[in-house]
Amino acid sequence: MSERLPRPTSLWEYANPRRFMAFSGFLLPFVAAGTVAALVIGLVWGFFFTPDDYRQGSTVKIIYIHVPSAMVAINAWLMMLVASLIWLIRRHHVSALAAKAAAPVGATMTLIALATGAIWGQPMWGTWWAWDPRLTSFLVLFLFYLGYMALWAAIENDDTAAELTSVLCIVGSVFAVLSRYALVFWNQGLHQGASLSLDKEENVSDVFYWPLLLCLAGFVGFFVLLILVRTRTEVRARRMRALQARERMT
Amino acid sequence: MELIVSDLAVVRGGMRVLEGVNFRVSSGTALVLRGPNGIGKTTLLRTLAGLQLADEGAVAPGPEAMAYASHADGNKGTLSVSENLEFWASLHGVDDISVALREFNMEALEARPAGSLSAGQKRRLGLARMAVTGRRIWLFDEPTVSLDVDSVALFADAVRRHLGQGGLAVIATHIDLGLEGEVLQLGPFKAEAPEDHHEDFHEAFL
Amino acid sequence: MELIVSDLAVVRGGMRVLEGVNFRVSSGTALVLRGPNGIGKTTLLRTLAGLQLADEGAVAPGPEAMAYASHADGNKGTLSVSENLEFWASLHGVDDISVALREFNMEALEARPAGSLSAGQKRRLGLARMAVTGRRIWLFDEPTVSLDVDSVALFADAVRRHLGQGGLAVIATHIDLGLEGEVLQLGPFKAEAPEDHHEDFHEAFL
Amino acid sequence: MIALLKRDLALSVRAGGGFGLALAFFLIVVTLTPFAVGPNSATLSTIAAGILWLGALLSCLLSLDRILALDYEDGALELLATAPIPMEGVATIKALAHWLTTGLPLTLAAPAFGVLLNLPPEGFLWLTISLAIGTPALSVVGTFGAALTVGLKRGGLLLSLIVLPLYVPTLIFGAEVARRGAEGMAFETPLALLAGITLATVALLPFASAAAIRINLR
Amino acid sequence: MIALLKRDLALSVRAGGGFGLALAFFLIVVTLTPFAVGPNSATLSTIAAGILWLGALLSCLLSLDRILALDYEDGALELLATAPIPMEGVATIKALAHWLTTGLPLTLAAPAFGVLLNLPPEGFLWLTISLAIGTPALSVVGTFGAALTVGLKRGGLLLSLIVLPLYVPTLIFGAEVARRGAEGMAFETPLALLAGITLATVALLPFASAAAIRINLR
Amino acid sequence: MMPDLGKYAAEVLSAYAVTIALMVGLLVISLRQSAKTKAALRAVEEARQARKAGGQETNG
Ligand code: HEM
Ligand SMILES: Nc1ncnc2c1ncn2[C@@H]1O[C@H](COP(=O)(O)OP(=O)(O)OP(=O)(O)O)[C@@H](O)[C@H]1O
Ligand SMILES: Nc1ncnc2c1ncn2[C@@H]1O[C@H](COP(=O)(O)OP(=O)(O)OP(=O)(O)O)[C@@H](O)[C@H]1O
Ligand SMILES: [Mg+2]
Ligand SMILES: [Mg+2]
Repeated sequence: MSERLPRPTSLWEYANPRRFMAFSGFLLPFVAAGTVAALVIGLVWGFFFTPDDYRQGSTVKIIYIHVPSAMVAINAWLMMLVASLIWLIRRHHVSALAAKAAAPVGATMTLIALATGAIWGQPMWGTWWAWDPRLTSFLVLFLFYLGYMALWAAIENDDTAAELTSVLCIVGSVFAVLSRYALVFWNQGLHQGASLSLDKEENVSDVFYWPLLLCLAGFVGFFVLLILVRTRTEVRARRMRALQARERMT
Repeated sequence: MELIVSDLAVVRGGMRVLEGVNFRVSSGTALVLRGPNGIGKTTLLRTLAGLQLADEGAVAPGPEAMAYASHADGNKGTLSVSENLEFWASLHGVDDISVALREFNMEALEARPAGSLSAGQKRRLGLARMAVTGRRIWLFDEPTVSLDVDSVALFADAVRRHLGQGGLAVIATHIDLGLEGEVLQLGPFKAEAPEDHHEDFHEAFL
Repeated sequence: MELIVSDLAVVRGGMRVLEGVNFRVSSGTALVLRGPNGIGKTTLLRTLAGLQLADEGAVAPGPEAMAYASHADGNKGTLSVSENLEFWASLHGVDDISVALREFNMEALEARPAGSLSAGQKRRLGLARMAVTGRRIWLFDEPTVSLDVDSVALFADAVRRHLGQGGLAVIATHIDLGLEGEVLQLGPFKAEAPEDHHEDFHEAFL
Repeated sequence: MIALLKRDLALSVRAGGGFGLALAFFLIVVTLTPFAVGPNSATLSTIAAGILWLGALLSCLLSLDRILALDYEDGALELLATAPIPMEGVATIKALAHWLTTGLPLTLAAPAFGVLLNLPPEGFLWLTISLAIGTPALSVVGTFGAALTVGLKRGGLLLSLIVLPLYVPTLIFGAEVARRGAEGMAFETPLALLAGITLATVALLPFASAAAIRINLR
Repeated sequence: MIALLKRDLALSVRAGGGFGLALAFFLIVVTLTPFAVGPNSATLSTIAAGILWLGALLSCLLSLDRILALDYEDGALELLATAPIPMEGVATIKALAHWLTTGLPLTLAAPAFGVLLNLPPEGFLWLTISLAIGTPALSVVGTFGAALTVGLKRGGLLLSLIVLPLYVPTLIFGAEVARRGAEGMAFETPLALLAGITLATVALLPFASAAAIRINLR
Repeated sequence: MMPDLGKYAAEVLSAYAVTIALMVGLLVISLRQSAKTKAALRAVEEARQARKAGGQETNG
């Protein structure tokens, strides 16, 4: 796997497992370094060097983990959806494996958002949990992650699993959006609206803004890093199974 | 009418098992597939029947001309023998099940629930289903498992009659059916383990 | 040691299928059961194994001397070949599975999950289980289904070795195993349809 | 297609076919609820509509694995795939048969069970209507889940895990209609949304189910 | 016997073995309840203990058909019957394995789910204790039901139907302990009764299960 | 060094602790799996290479 490859002529060629391994191997250290830097600086800045909020007190510091993890959790599902579509349409095995690799990361992020939110809710709303639409749709998202992972785990044949989980991911996405609207209809919530929008009026005050952005970058980096590592693992495992199957044949 | 298989490659569990399979079976003849366990007989038949896609090559005519009898018979234990047959017949737009019952000597069992049949009787019911599909090409996967000698003869007769009416049949089996017809040994078509082409890695991880 | 079946009657689905079955098999010999589909071979073997009660008659010795290999192998697809065998071995208080693995040529497959074996290999695993029961009397119900010629020979060898060590075997099969041993045709023992005894009415509703 | 529907219905009313089991399960869940939450009748009547919907959903769920798994195991599904009838048709008929044997009886029986839970009198009509409109979606979505898991042995629990999150919108709107109906509030919006979900799933999901079945048979 | 227990545990944690599915199902039932009965937190906290018990019971129920059916289908149960180990032992081990893979994780996870339903803080301890004492009975009774239905194809729904009435006493006392615990009332009597039921079923039911298995194999 | 977290110290600290535990846990699991499959794949490839070399010797 170490010899030189011809230059890729199209973006899709990165979906070749070998090229993916080469490219991701090259990328990994940079992503790791960037992630560590962003996370450490962002969290340290946020935790040690930002003032308390006049209403929320020191709990405002939870925002530096809560918001990034929530955002990554949602976008991880989006990434799985895209990867599933690529697999179904262009049949690139690596994208199916990337979707598989993303699920546990997304689920963990969802769990982090839920846990930090719950911990934050106790002082702010006086309760760990309320059936607020945003909170609830996160719980539902968590359920989707669980079902998706369970389906991957239950099917033995790799290609069948890839196909079926892709179908589930697409149908599930539609239902996730539906659930979100159903939930908004069902109960009006406690949770604050968007505070990180581009139009500055609604944004959190500037003291919190920059460290939050850094943390966000850190979490995204963490996500990318783990996707790379886990997809590489999946590619290797896949190759190993293929080799073993071939041995069986001969 | 002719069944033409050209340059067919079939996959199972993500691996090619057979490749370069070429044969023709013409109206009125039967082809017997032979080969050791695991060579890919079942896989080949499933590909012919259109249940899985060919990795390469072509089969003509398409699946709509084929009737496939797999290991499993697909009959419902709580329905009677004739109800089972009638169901398949009406799915295929065939009206009459009495011929099928007669050919496979199931007339006495007609009203029995299929679940109470012995292994061999169940098998006969599964085979009788082929006669109500109204299709020209019959594909059998080890049709004689758990049949006794008389029933094997009965089966051979039914196939012969089908051939006589211009049908054709492809039968995978380990035993001798007493059917005249060509024999195809699948051994020589066993797929080569792919070499370590670096280009191949991108699709099959090999 | 001897297996003595005296005047046995066996029932299936509430009906007697065989009656008046008498035979003896002595140490070192095998008995092959033959008969058309539905005559009651499976039922007889299950009765010998103690899985169902005899309607009449007796079997000596009792089920604790018998190891029974039915149609189904009872192996778990997610456990490896050796885990499967070790489980049965430890249930029967046997320590060593290496002999069984060797006899059925499973050594190369030892670490493979049982679910990934081909039909014939699965069957061999099911048969290898018999060798880790440590029991003297082996009962087989169509042991060679889906085995190719080589594996059938392997099976015959294993049975022969068992017989050589003073064991005995009863085998129901439709094919020729290449095993020396007596053959028992079950046809003559087919149960008569009971007559309309009014006294019997309260017993069997017949 | 009619032949398939007739066969499926015949199978489910024959011995061991499971017709009526969903109803019985529903009855049991409804009966157990007061044991679990206590017999206070005010509490019960607040939660009655919800529990009835939840019970209907769960008993629907429990019969899902019969939709396709039996046919898969005995090989009939493969044979259906080679028969001259599109897989989408098979998926639709299977869902329809499931609804006729579970959703419909549940809908008809729900008012009777409502009595057990002190459902307010105004609630009966809207409970029935919401179930009548919502249960077809449960069957269709369930068929999709069954199609995804049909290759798996005893996939029942996994099937539930996959299907339940997909039931969320139907459950929310269905229970909302029933609850608002019982409390005399406006329920047009959730009713319209419920009907919309049912129509959309019935129209679109059979394609996904058929694709999943084909993949599983491959 | 130890070999059997080890095998069963190994099977359930291997891929496709379904360990964790019961827990996920529990989570889903708990999540769906508010969708059905509405988000009002006062209502939820009244019914929390009951719903948690009901959810635990249902997720236990759904995994019952794996206890024996898989072994029956692949022939392992027949072979176990001919092995030198009493059928009562098999029934006990199967129930134990089921409890270790469902009842125990459910018990440990229940407090976390209690948060979702606004269970009053005093309730957590007694919910856990009541589940710890009660779930073994659920497994043993469930094994009995599984033994009764083991010969049937996809007998899942029938199994539920047979088992649910047998679960009633356990559910009543278990939920009662949890509810009274949550409300700070005296709960010694139901607790004693719950423990009594568990002890009695554990001691006696395996004999009935063994008999049922033997009859079904015949 | 430690900022004064006031009366919410427990909440803030436990939120950070949970997050770090989950993230580090996932990272460790991923890395461990990665190392394992890497080693396993290498073993398989080497065995294959060895067999190939051996096979060629007997052939030639
Ligand atoms: C278990 C409880 C909670 C969950 C599941 C949760 C979930 C979420 C989600 C999904 C987002 C949206 C991220 C995005 O899309 O941008 C978010 C953002 C946010 N949450 Fe929470 N949350 C919870 C509790 C809380 C609490 C108690 C507070 C504070 C009082 C809080 C404050 C915020 C803030 C300030 C944002 C940023 C809003 C934005 O930029 O969009 N959350 N949370
Ligand atoms: N589920 C599966 N996953 C992976 N490989 C499989 C699977 N089933 C079968 N195979 C492999 O595919 C190959 C072809 O199997 P197939 O069932 O077509 O063989 P066959 O010729 O029908 O054998 P038999 O005579 O035993 O029925 C075998 O080498 C087998 O090991
Ligand atoms: N579940 C059942 N209920 C009622 N009758 C049955 C049942 N199973 C089998 N039978 C009947 O019992 C008789 C004996 O069946 P058995 O399976 O013992 O036959 P067999 O000799 O093993 O046949 P084969 O060679 O086909 O395996 C048959 O006539 C059959 O019809
Ligand atoms: Mg085959
Ligand atoms: Mg038999």
